[in-house]
Amino acid sequence: MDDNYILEIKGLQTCFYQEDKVYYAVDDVSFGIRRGEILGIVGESGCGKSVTALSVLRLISGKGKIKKGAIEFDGCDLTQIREEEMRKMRGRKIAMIFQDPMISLSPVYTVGAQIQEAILAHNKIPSKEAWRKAVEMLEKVGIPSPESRAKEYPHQMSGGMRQRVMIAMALSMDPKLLIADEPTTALDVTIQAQILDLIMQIRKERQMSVMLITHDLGVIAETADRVVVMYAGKVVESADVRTLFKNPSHPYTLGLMNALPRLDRECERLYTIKGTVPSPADLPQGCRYAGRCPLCEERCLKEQPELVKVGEDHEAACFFSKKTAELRRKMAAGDIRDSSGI
Amino acid sequence: GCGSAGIQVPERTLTKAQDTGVYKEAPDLAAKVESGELPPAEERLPEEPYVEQVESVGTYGGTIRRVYTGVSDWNSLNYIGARHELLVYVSQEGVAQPNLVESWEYQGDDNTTLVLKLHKGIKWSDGEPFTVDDILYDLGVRQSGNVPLEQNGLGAAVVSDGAKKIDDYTVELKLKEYYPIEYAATFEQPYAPEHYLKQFDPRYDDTKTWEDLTSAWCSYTNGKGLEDLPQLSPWKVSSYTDNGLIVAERNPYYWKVDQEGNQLPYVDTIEFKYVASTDSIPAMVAAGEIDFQVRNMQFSDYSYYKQNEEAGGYRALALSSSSLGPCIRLNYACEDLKLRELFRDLEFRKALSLGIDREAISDSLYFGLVEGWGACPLEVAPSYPGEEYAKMYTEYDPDTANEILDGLGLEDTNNDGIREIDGKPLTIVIDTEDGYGSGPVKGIELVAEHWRKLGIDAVVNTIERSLMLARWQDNSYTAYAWKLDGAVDPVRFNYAWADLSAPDYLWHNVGVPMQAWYHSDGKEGVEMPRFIQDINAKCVEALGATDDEKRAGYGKELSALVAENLFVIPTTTYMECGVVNAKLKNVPETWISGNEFCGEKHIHPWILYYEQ
Amino acid sequence: MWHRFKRHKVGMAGLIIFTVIMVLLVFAEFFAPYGESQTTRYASTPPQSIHIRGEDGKLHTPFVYGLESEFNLKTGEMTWTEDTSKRYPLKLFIKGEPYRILGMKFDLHFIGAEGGDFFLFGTNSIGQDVFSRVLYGGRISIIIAFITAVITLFLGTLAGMISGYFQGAADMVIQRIVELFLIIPNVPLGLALAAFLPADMSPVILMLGVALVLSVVSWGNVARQVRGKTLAARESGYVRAAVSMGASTPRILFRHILPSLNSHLIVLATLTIPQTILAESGLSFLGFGLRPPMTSWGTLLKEAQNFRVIALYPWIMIPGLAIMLTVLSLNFIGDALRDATDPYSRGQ
Amino acid sequence: MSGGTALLEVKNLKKYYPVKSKLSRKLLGQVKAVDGISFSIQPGEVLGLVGESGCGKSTAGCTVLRLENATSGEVWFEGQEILSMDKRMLKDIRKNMQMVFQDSYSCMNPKMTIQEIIREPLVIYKMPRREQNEKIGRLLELVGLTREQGGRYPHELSGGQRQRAGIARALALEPKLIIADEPVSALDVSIQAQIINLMADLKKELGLGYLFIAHDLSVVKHISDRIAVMYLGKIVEQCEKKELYASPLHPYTVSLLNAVPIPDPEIKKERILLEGDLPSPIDPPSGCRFHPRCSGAKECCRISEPQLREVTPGHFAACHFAGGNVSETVSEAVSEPGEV
Amino acid sequence: MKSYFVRRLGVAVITFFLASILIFFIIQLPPGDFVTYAISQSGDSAGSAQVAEKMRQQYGLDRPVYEQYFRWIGGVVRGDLGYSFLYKKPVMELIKSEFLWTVIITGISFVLAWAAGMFIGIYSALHKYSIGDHVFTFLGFLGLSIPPFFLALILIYLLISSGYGIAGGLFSSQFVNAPWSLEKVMDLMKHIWIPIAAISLSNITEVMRIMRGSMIEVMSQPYIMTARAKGLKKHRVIIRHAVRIAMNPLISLAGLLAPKLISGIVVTAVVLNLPVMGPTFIQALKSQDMYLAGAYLLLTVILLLAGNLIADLALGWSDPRIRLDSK
Ligand SMILES: Nc1ncnc2c1ncn2[C@@H]1O[C@H](COP(=O)(O)OP(=O)(O)OP(=O)(O)O)[C@@H](O)[C@H]1O
Ligand SMILES: Nc1ncnc2c1ncn2[C@@H]1O[C@H](COP(=O)(O)OP(=O)(O)OP(=O)(O)O)[C@@H](O)[C@H]1O
Ligand SMILES: [Mg+2]
Ligand SMILES: [Mg+2]
Ligand code: NI
Repeated sequence: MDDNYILEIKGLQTCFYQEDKVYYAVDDVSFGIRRGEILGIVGESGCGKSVTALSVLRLISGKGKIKKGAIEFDGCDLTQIREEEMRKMRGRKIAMIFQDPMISLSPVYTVGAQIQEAILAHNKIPSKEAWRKAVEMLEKVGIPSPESRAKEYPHQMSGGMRQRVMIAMALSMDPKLLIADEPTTALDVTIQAQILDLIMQIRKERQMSVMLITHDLGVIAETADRVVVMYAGKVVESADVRTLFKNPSHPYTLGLMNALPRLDRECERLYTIKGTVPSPADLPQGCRYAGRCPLCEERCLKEQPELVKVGEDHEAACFFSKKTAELRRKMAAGDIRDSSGI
Repeated sequence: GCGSAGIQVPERTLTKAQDTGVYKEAPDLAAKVESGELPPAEERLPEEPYVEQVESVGTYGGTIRRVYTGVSDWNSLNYIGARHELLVYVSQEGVAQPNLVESWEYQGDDNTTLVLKLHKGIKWSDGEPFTVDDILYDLGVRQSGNVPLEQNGLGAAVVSDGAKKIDDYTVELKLKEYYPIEYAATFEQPYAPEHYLKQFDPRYDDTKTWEDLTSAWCSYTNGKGLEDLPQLSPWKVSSYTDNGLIVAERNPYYWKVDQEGNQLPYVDTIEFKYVASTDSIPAMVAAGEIDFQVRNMQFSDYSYYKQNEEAGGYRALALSSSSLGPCIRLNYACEDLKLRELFRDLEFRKALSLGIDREAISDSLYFGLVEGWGACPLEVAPSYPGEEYAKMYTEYDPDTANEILDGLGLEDTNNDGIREIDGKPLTIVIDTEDGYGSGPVKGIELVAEHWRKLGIDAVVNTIERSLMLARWQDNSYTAYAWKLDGAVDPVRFNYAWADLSAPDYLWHNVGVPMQAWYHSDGKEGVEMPRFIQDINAKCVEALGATDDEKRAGYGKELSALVAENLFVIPTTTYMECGVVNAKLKNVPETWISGNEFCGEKHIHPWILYYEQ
Repeated sequence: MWHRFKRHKVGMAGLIIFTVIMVLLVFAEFFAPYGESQTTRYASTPPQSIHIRGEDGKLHTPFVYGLESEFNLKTGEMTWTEDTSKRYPLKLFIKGEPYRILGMKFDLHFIGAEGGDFFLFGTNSIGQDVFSRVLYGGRISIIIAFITAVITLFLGTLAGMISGYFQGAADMVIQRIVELFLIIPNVPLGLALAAFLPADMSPVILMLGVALVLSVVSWGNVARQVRGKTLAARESGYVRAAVSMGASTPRILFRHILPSLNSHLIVLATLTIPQTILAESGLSFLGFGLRPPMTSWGTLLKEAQNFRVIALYPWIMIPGLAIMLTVLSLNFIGDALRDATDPYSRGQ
Repeated sequence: MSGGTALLEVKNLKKYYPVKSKLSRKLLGQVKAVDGISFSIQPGEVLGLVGESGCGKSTAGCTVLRLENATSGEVWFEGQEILSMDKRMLKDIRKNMQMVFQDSYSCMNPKMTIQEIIREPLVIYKMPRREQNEKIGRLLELVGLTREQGGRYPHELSGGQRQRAGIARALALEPKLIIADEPVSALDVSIQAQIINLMADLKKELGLGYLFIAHDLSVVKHISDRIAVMYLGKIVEQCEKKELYASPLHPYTVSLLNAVPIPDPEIKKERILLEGDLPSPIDPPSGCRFHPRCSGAKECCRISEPQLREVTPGHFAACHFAGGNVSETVSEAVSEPGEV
Repeated sequence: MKSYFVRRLGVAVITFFLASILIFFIIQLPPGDFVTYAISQSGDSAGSAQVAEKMRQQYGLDRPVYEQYFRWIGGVVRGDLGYSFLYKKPVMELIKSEFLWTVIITGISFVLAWAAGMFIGIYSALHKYSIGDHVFTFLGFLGLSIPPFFLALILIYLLISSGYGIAGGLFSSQFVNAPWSLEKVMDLMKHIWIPIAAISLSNITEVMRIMRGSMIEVMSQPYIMTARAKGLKKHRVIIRHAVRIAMNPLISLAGLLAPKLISGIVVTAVVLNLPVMGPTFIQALKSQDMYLAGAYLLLTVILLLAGNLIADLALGWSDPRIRLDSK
């Protein structure tokens, strides 16, 4: 194992059972996170980003199960260890910030108490001290007058503040890896900017690795070092952030990038990707993006493309990754309005 | 002895002691005598105590455990002998026998002067002597109307201010009309401990009110006051908790001894456990928690009791009753004139009676142990008029019944299975209570079902007893079912067998309008049917007879009139069941039970004892 | 909706059981071998066993033996022996006790023993066939329970919705009324009614009356719960959306808020029904309620609730089983119905 | 602003929510969710309304539609005053003024299919049954949904599809004005693009007027003609779209523009982060409401409240320093994105 | 908070008075009065109308109804619940010890039922659709169709036929009036578990079902995930985070439990012969002992009102969102 990586996911398959059907929300996903790196994971809603994150923490609930694959964290395979050991891992080594800060905090305990609880779960220190530390953490994430705020309940705080509490909680355990699952999706732009700034700052301070999940390429561009693009349970492209934006090799990545309204550019109409993500219950046989892809050919409908290296630290799962560049140029010229254009 | 349906009934008469020897007493009393708390037995007992001839002389000790159903169940105390002692007893034949009153004599042409002579030397449970002052005090207060006491029995029959005290043990009472002494042998107690009650009497102590006196006297309830109220009974309540345990302990001054001079009673204490519902009795019996009980038991449980005799260590009793099974009393003054007319028609009543399958009732509810019986006294009774009356209209003959009904023009015109009267369905609502007055409700349901087979829409209306009374009072009832008390002495129980009661006497047979008619000589109310007038007339005659022989004769005629006119629609004889601890001795095999003989008191509970 | 319901296996089982019960009850006259309160000479007989092998060792069509009873004075036991000398074959569609439907007289019964008696569930203390009474009683119980459930749910839902939707003064007034109704003690109310209502009321009116009384004391509870739910639904986006389109208040109440209550109402309905069946027996215990010849599961169960029945005549408790079966099947139907009407569970 | 010819004209609209403690019912204060805003929309025009979460955008939208009762102010729709109108007339107005709700999920009855949901307004306005079906078909097509999707329940659609259904519902009555409350904020970029395009198309085809509410200036940009920026219940800036992006006058607008992430890692811009959260609308800061978070705040900002004034023709702003004397930091920040 | 309490109390007082009128009216509805009852009970040869009149006078039953009401409620306000005609003593004195026993028995039963119900509910929710869950659901519905007193009866029957020898009640008779001692306590223990078992068994179902539903809902909430992600121990997640919130609907239910403290045991008490208020109440109603019946009903009303008030306060305490929600 590469010592550079704090987390390596290899061939992860996570499935859900529904009645008598099985479907794979995450299907053969592999990627790694280096120490001190911010890895961005992007993809449309429902493509398996959260499930991947939850798989790492072994928190798949309900009728879900990790079917296959290894998740190696700091040298040990998380899929193999006992639940009790896993429990000790959670929070202490790998902390997670959940998608929806409005409902991810227990409504009946003060935020201070919730952070304190997290600290006490992993440290044998007096509860007074844990409280002090909780207040300290709140201060660190930029909550004004943390002493009194710590005694407030989540519903008394704004969304941005709650998200900061979540971050404070995650950081209070001093984890090596922070998984931030769409930490800003529910927030408005100004607060989003604050939160992202906070994460970057802390990453710098603590040399922490971050897995940043989002569907907003803008966020990725501003914060991530490396990017993994997921589509319908699969990784379709992964690259260094600059490479990705400069030279996207999968038409889906390209689509996402173009669909984003941009302040800095003028255009009449926004580019759209036609159709929707296929339901994980009935996935197409070939390339999962085939139905929406402007480059789709016969082969795509039959065969599943593998993730192949297309450049330095750059992989893509497309038979026509070369053609993508051409497509990109066309789009930039404004010839193509949506993915059905070719 | 005399018997009915093969049941042996023991005779228990009291004779005065022949010679006064040394009395023996219970060990606890002896200890108290020793310590000076109590005077010796000779001083406590009368000079000539009553001697009870017992089958086997008993030993002292033990507790009889019973149940009672709450404050209104005061007869539970009375029936076992923890309250009330009777002036006189009646034998199975209804003949008066001395008890507190040693002898009595009627004087005057119309027998309206009664001279009572008390047994000398009887003491209250606190040691004070029992004298005629206690009778006079009771009658005085009762008639003053200041204390809500029952105004019936002797208390009502006596002319106020007409009493004359002759000496401490003799009193002369002036009666409004002839009042046979044996009538005093039921529940009432026309005497009270004057020496004790005086302290609550506003006439003696002006800090007291009549309410104080009432609560100390507690005539209607057996409340806490019973702990202090002196009694003449074999046991006396010593501790009382509402809806809890009542404990009655031996009365050290009880004035009866056995043939060997042992002061009675043998058993130390009686315990009454409160049950909120009689439904819980079977469990208690099976658990061996009841030693002797007939009151409040349901005959339908007999089979269960019998089968668990061994496990519970008791003997199950099936006792003939001095009452007849529930009879249906039609409202002859029914507000519905059509029904009234119909009810007054003997033919209709015949049809109703013939339509009841009495054997089915007996088989279903009494394991075949009772028999169909007309509105007629039991065979044991002096006024039994003979088999033909006992069996009159009691055979099941639905064909004849239907014929009669058809003949009366009651036809099912709209073919719905119910006969119509004047275009309306012929409906008879039978009020019953789910208690003891109406007998088992199931019995009435059977009757109703049998009548429905005749095309009569009989509805059983099971309600609270007080609601029945309310419906009776405002004459809104059609019919009601009630057991027929007094199957041994119908003359004494004339409120059930005839109807001479004034309208202000509540809860009597024929209803307010006809009572009003009778007592206003026809000026008010509703006219009584001819046959009730006849029955009443016969009853008046019977009541006037001082001679036993004559009285029995009148009684027979009265009974015959009731039976042939179907004054009430009769069903069957009646049975009660009970349990008695297998170790309790001096309990007869069986006896006639019932209100007429004050329930369990009839077998003299004070002679019962536990086998060592 | 139906095809989704069909997929719910337990729900379907419930529906089938319930339908069978309903058919039996609706045509009680036909299925019951005896009349509603018809008495026979056989009191407290245990359920009769059905034989196919006779004394002679040969196989026959199913038949029963005649019964002979004997009361043993010594042991107090009532023993029923089969009189094996006579066989009474069981027949379908047999002539028996006549009954009337809509004024017409019939005498055909579903099942019976030819020439003898047939007590599938035994008889009660006055010789009535328990099986027949379970059928007749069930019909009345179910009618009362359904009327009560309908009135309770209707009143409760209406009051609750109005209260929750309009809030303010209407809410205040309705809630106080509801509180008072919640306070109404049904025991004394039953006693009072027992005294006031004419004893010879027609069965139909009596049944309605019982249902009404039971509803009066239970609608308040429903109103409370519905109000709470309405308060929440009122604030929901889709109600707002409807308002923005200019929908009228009744439309909002019935088209939008009501459907959002229905899974809760289904639960309430499945709970109301057993409660009503049992409460009805409580009323008749107080003297207000059904009187013989009418019977109901409640009153039948009431008869069973004593010691001697448990000890000696356990078959009298069979109506309890009938209640249980009905309640369980209704509950399963309710579960399935809830799933079927719940759009979220579609396609799963 | 022009008078009678405007499609919608809002004058000094205020909406205060009383805040009562739940237990004691004591009035704790008032949330001044909308505190005196004025704007107008011409037929076929799109007014973008942007601002931070909680600044009162939705409230403004709802109050205009009288889904909330305004505290004071006037709303004129085609020359008729709405706020004082009686209920029956309101129904006719509502026909012409529809809303697309912020949360497409919760504003659809989960127990109704999409078709039924779209049918709802047609039933309310008593369109014959046959026409209804026809119309629904056309509407579904218009917003790019299939008939089959029309038969599904809301939760069975993707967020984008649901939002389209919401638009279809709003269009059903052929309104003249649509108030779209953050129709895309909760959506994925790919779907977001679809919706924005759709709405732009409809505007062109049907000549609709929009009040387009959002918190993201980059989104509003693609559809609006004019943009109004709200902060804490007040409009702080309002002007033509181009003008706003080119030369924002209010520091809040500047920071809002700045906060939008740019999907290009090559551009590493200097962020001017707004400090702290939106202050409480119960107890707004004195003077300029933005001053506690404004890097260029001066003493005067704390004391006096700036009025919305026409700084350059057609460009309104409520800042003491707007126009001639914009502070340096502000102008620097503004120039940044423009370079690209 | 304080003013809310005062307001609620005010409303409760008004409700209480309205309820008292209603109660009085309903108790008075049946024809006749206590005197009718007394006479109907005094055997076949009853008292005369004159006695009845006298009794009515003494009890004040001859006054107009409204006057009787005001006398009664006036007394109630001063803490005097009136006088029991039947028991001839102040109602207060009569129900004191019964009230205590009622609260003890039903109280313990409810606590047990709730503990068990919650436990089973939690188990069922965590093991949804497992065999255990199905079994408990089935048993729960059985429990719903068997009234508690029937359960008590069957229990007693089983005990007696197995020779346990206890037929109900709280004490063997030798201990009923005995002063407290170790033996008496032991004797009490031998008896008291029977009603407690019967009452709690039949009360488990509701709690169990509600708890199950609520738990299932809560367990899928994101904050549970958060708690787990913190690395908390499983039982801590369940108890502190899930149960704490899942209990909420039970709190409002508990408010309605207060009046059930009295009414939940009536028929069971009759069957089991318990010295609690229920049987006395039934008796009072039947005998039209109106002040006694009235006192019982008033007590129920007070418990209902108090229960609801406490439940609302508890709800506020348990869910801080309710306390300060400004909406
Ligand atoms: N507990 C679950 N049970 C069943 N299916 C699930 C569960 N959790 C997730 N899924 C399914 O797995 C797939 C991937 O979901 P996931 O939450 O990972 O998406 P996502 O990429 O995080 O999307 P979003 O951007 O909306 O958060 C979806 O189709 C979802 O329906
Ligand atoms: N019913 C209400 N009662 C009290 N305050 C309210 C109510 N509705 C909204 N508010 C408050 O009014 C302010 C404005 O809310 P509004 O929903 O209009 O904001 P918004 O700009 O639409 O925000 P978002 O972008 O989050 O939708 C907020 O502070 C909010 O808390
Ligand atoms: Mg996700
Ligand atoms: Mg909003
Ligand atoms: Ni004799």
